[in-house]
Amino acid sequence: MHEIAFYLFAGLTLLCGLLVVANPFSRNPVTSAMFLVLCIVSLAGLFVLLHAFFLAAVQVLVYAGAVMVLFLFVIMLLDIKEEERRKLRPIGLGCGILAVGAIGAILARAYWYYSPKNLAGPVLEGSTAPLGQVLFKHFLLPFEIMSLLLLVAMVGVILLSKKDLR
Amino acid sequence: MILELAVIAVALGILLVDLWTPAARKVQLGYLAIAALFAILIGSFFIEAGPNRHAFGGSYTLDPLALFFKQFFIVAAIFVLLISISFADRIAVGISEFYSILLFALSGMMFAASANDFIMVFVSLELITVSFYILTSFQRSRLKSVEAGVKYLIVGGVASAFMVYGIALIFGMAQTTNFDAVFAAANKFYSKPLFIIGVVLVIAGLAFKIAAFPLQIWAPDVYQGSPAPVTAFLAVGSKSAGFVLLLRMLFSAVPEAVFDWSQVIIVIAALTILYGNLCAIPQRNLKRLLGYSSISNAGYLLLGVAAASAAGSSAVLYYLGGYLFTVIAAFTVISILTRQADDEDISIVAGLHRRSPLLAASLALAMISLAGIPPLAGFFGKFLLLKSIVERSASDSRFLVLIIITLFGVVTSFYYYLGVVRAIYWSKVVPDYSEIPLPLTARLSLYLCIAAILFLGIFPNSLVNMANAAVASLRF
Amino acid sequence: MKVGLEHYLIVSALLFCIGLFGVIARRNLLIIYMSLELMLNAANLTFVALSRFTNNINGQVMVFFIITVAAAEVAVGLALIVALYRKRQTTHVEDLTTMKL
Amino acid sequence: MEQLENSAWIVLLLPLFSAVVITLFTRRSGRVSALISIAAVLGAFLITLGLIPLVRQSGFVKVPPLNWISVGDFRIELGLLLDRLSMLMLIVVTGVASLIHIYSYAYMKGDPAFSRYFASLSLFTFSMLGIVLSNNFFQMFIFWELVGISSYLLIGFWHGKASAANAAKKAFLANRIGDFGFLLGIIIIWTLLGSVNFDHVEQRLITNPAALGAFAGLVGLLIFCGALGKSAQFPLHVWLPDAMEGPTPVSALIHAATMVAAGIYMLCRTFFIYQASSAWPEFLSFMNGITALEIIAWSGGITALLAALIAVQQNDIKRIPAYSTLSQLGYMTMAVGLGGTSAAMYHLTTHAFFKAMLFLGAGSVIHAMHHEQDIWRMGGLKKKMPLTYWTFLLGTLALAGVPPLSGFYSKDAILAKAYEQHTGFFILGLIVAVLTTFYMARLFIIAFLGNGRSNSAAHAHESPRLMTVPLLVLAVPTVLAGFFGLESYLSKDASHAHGGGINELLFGPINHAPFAALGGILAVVFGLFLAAGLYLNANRDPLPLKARGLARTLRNRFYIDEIYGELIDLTQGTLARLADWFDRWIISGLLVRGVHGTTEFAGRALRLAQTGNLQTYAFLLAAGIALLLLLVFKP
Amino acid sequence: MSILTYILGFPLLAALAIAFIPRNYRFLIRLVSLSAGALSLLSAIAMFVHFQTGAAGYQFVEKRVWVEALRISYHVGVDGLNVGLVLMAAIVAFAAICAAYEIKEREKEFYLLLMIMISGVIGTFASLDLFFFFFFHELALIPTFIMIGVWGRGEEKNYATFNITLYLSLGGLIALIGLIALYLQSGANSFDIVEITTHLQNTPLPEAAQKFIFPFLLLGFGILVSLWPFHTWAPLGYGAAPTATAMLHAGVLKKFGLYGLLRIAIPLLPQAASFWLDIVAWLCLGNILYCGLVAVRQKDLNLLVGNSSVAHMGFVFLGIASLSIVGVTGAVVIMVAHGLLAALSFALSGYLYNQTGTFSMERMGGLMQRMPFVGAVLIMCMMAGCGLPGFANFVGEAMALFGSWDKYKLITSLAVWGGLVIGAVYMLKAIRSIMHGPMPEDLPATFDAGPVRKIPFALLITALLLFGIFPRLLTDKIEPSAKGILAMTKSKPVAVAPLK
Repeated sequence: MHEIAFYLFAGLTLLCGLLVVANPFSRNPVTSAMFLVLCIVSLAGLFVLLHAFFLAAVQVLVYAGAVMVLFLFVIMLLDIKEEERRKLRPIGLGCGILAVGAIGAILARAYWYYSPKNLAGPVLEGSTAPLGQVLFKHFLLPFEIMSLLLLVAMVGVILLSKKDLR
Repeated sequence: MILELAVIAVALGILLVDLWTPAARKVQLGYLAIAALFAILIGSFFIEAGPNRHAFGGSYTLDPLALFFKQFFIVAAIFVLLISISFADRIAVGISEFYSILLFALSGMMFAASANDFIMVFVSLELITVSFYILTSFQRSRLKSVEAGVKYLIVGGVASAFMVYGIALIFGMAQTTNFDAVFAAANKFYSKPLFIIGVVLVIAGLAFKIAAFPLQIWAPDVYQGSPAPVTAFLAVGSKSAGFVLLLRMLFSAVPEAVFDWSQVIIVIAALTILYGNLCAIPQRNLKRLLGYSSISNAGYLLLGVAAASAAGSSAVLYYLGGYLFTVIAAFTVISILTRQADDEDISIVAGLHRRSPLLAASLALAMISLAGIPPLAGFFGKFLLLKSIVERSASDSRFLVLIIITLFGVVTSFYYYLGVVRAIYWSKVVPDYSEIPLPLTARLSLYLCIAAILFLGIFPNSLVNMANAAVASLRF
Repeated sequence: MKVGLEHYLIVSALLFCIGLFGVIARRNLLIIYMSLELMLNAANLTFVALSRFTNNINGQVMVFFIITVAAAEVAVGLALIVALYRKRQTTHVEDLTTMKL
Repeated sequence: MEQLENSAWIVLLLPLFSAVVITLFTRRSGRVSALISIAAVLGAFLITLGLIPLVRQSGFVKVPPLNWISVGDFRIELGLLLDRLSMLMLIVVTGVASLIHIYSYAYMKGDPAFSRYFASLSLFTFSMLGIVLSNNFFQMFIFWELVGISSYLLIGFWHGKASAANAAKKAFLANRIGDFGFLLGIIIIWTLLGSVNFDHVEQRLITNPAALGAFAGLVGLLIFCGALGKSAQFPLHVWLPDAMEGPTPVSALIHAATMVAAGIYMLCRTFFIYQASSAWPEFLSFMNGITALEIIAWSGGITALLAALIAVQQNDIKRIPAYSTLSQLGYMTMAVGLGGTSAAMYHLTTHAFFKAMLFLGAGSVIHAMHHEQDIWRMGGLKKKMPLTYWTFLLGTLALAGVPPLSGFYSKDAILAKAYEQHTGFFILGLIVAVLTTFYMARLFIIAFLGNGRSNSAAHAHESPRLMTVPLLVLAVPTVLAGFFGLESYLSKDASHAHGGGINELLFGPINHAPFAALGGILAVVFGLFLAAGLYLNANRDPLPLKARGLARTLRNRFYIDEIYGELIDLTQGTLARLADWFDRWIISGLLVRGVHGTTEFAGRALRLAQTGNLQTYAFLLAAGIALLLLLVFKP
Repeated sequence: MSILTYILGFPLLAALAIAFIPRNYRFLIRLVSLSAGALSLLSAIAMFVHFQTGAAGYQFVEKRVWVEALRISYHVGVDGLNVGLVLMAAIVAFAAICAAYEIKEREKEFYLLLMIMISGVIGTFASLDLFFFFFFHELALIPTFIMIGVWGRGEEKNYATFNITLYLSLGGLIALIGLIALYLQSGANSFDIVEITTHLQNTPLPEAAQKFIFPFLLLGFGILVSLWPFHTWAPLGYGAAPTATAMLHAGVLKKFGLYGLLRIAIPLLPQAASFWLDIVAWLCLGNILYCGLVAVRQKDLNLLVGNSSVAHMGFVFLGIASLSIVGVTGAVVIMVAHGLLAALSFALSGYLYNQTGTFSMERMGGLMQRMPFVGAVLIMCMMAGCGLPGFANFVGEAMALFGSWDKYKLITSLAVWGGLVIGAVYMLKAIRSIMHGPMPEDLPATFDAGPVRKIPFALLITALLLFGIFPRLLTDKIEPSAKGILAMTKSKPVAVAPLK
């Protein structure tokens, strides 16, 4: 059951991820955005499999709910058409694949052979209470910095996107 | 902690006061900020720092290193604010927001100076980075500024993705994110590939901040596009924040004994030096030139890191101290010059010695100090850095190669730094000889910088002692 | 085959690479941005998996922060893209080469 | 006594003092300068005369030296060496110099650089006295060089004239080539023997003749190089004829009487090193069996013959005596090479007097002819300038070696030595004697006898008294020097001295080596008749018609100057061009500019990566990270 | 305070004062500079006179801790080796200030830079601390750069400026690496030369360490002294430099590398030195013969002088390489003598350039008639340059040659040729084409030096003659110090000590 769910969600995540960046049928940003939503939701599924229920919820809420809406909003606002099919540079693409492939190969190989085997196993139950405890005790400072970050982002976004120039 | 809180309070205060300040006087909020920062700076000298002063479960530390950098950042911010005040007329919207975001970035840097936990590293870095995304594109009526912002954003995003990924790996192996705990667990994951990959990815993420290989490529574009005060702050503050994090991570979480990361740093340093110096040779845009120069300086600074010794780290601190004033002086001049001519080509400095001897002397001194020639601060910094790697070279021939590359880089850098000096003092074509009016703030900033460059070059003793004391809490 | 830590990690690695590839290959800033989100999400998956298998909640805290940062970055990024679009009527990176060499 | 010895220092320093005073203070006033200079050299001469008894008594006076440099083993003590040899030379130098100073006062009158002339002349006198009085190799080298520079200054006195400037340069360079050997020789002597003092070196060589080891022969040759340059011996003889571009009194002083004799003097002074073994270092092993002295003798012989031949076809009233000087110096060198140092010194002394007289006579003629030097434009000067005529005649005869003039005795001494040592040299000597008589007679006949061939010859008149008096004074030793048996004065063992009376003095040569004396006299007679037959009443030189090629070759000095020109151009010139080319194109071009260009090119190439396109950036940073990962993790 | 501090302090004070004098007070600026130079010179003469010949150790010492953490101290003092050099530097400095008379625009900057350069130049030779030794040398780098750039002449000025600056900085940096390595390896934990020397006398460096450090020092110093084949910067740079700069640089600053070799590299790293000096001896032929021949071909007076100055450096290298007391003493004498000579040569060529407007010797000629004083000085200068006795150069060169024949027979023989013959060829050529012969018609009106402008020439030529006629003024002082250095080269290292 766990295995089936894993392969389902994992496959879906990867497929959707791929369709975000390299959709052979559509180069429309909206399509990409929709697949990103799908990708994120299936990722949330993986989170659930890993018993990180709170994070799964946050993932769906923040990403699928807020971030993606923002994306779509901007796409609509700017009325961006389908990405023009400009000439692909095969050398550039090849190099890109090579570089990415190298990183991917290194990571995958390292994971496959060197993942820690002597761990406790899938034990952590990601219930919300301990998470909150750690967050507000141990990591209160980063949490507060996050609030600053959001403030800065807010101020910045207003400044950058306000239409009239005072 | 009180220092950061004070800075944040000032930043918030400015945002608030802005509401009741008439538009014409908003620029003067800068003086308020400077006064406040100055008070904080003075206050910082009464704060006691010690190796065991931790907070929040060890994720925040206030050791001498942290305090040193906090003071460093405050000084940098004061100077950047000084430049900003005279730069204000070129910012279309929200000068007070500009100030406050600067201050938020400052607080991020100050948090970074104290970060003792990978989560803190990430969070404080993001605070700095996001602030800079905004600052960089603050002149949004200029396409270049926005373009710089976008580039900074994308490259920064990739960098933080890599860093986060690296942190994840380190976390997985060490089962903790706290530096001290990672260090304590060092034996457990000794030479585990995943851990090593994690560390390399974090180094890469920090390389973005310090503009070093492999994430140096944004620097010239962003330096060119950003408003001059922001570029100055990027060059001084952001880079130093990267270095304090690098030093702290490498020397308190992952000492060299865990794995031989010096190989990585050596390669990064060598490539950074080569890239920065070589690319700068044909460069004619002043700000872009300083962008490349910033890359090469990151390379020199990495020498001190690569040396993996107390001498090396204190050399990094000293060098940054000199670099601060040098870069500020250069950008003060550039920000004034670019106001005069809406052009950043090197030819705008032609005849500067007639138009404004002070500007000419400041820029020339800055360039000479960057080139590392006595009796200026840059020389002593380079001297210390070289000393730290020569120390290693006797037993390790990789450092010998590094020395040779460094020498090559330094000599190459003479070419373009002195090219600026030449442009100032003996250009063939001088477009005009009109005098350049100097705002008082700029004058003040230049005098202070010149004094500091000379002082640090001629009497390095005090800063050396401070730097030595500051690095004492690191583990080598 | 029993699904273990390495499976999750490999999925994350692949997702990360897909994201990275998107950044490299795509020209539209918005899609590049989405690819960046993919990369961050890959990191998230790593954290969650490692957190579960090492019995350490700190990983989840980190994910929490990453999601927040991603949101903030997206906000700023999109604002920038809007500002850019207003100036230049484009979201293509190839058009962003006024500064080079 | 002590003061008397130290007065040698005064002899040496008086001319220097005069030179310095003139240079610093009296540059503006020529008369004062001249008087100072003349007074100084006369003073030196008088003190020298006063010193004679001192040397006569003890034979060898050592003046306490000054410690000039003392570093490790390198101790240079400037000292004065007064013995018979240097005393003789001292008399010659101060004596001739005094006369020439006086002569110059008249000859150079009206020259704008009168003071400079006398300053240079004083400097020269000082340097020459320095050579004479030196007690060690190093000091001698110092004055050797100073003589070189003062001769340079005097030859190039009329430096506005290109030919004079070139001649000065040539003289200095030729001397420098010789000095190269001289200095190297001194260096080797010092390195091997640890001292440069003449007496120390001599002592060391006496106690251990093999002290110089394999370098003995080489050292001898190297030291001889110095003489080669200064005494203008083949192959470094080319500068001397050109040096006649200088004022005539200078030619008389430097290039006839004193400086060119310095080489001979030096060889005699350092003769002890030739008595050591003549071994050669390995790379010169083909020289084994040949002694340095043989080479010296051959060099002298060749010079004597060559110069005499060339003199036969010269038409310049100064160049003929100049080549004659070369030839006579060759004689002396040959004598040294054959071991006859006293003969050489003997000839040197007599030659100094009569050659100076000849030059001064020539100067008088030139002065009278308004600087006309071509003998074919003279003639009939006998009546116009009787004093000059008679003294010139005396000099010619002395040079030719007509008994009982001094030249006969000294030349005979050399011929006798040659006869005793080596028949080849004897025959060579005889041929040169014939030629000497021939060319001098030719000069004399053309210039003084017959009728005037030009306007200036017709209007010539006798020179002023200040010029003729020195001529007359010089005539005295020309006639008498032979009678004093200077040769014996020189030899160190007193037993060799003449015991006999006037008879022995006059006919000594014939008694000792009758064949040599006879041969000498016959050569003179033969030469005289040849010249008289060809040139009496001749208006043009008949020789070029009779032996066209030979004459042209002679007139062109065997093309030696041209050959040297080509040779120098071929060697040093080519090397210099090569070095310059290499410097310009390889070192500063290919290497320096190459490194510079490559760096700049690398920069321009590398920054192409900075395309401004984010896609490129993303790719590059991914590749960079991949590189770093590969560095630490090898899959 | 030591008199040395005064000697190098006066110019620095003058520089400071000039910085505050308004730029149109030209006379005052000149006066301040001249009086600072004169005070320096007088102090230097006083120091030279009061120097106790043969006394052990250093004299006129002053030591102040500067950076305690690194044990860097401001430490000045003289022994026989550098007392002459300091005096020579002060003489040349004063002459250079006089020669700066030719500068007619932006005097303030020029004199300011000149004074900084002078104090750097003097400080270099007075320093007894590795750091300051280097520091003072580099202090002169930027003034040199700007002075050549702004007040320099010739078409290739820009290239020459950068060429010389980059070359010198490269040499300086390489030497710096060597100095740092020496500091680190010596174990004395101090930059103080005296302390390092005493420490290494007791515990010499292991051979491996010496072999590591010496090449850096040799290469760095070699570049700075224009050792063949790293010499091309010198003629080019000096050719473009204004007179005063060329005088100071060619005369004094260039001796930095030689002094460094003698004071530091050779006594402290004797084993490595004995290996490398054989190579240096061969390279010095590159200077003496090769650069001499290059000089022969030059048509530009400044290039000729520049190349000849490079050629002269060969004798110093030869003397040093001989490692004999005579050779080393001779080398130091040449350093002093050549300093004066080079300064004089450049002063003369600068004067001629000012008068004729050209450096091309083909366009000059017969100037002796117009300028007897300058002509006489030029002839004396050229003669000193080809080693005429009476001038200090002869003493030095002769001693270097005497000292080295035993060790390098062929090289010395060739060097004698280079010194006596090749040197004479180009020097005479210069005299011939500038001073002698007929005067070209298109030459502008030229004048002999007036009384004021005679001062630098007279000063330098007097000094040359003084040391040439009374060489013991120098040699007696040098010998004991040179002996000390040579004694150190005989010391043997500890058998096999591992590297730190």
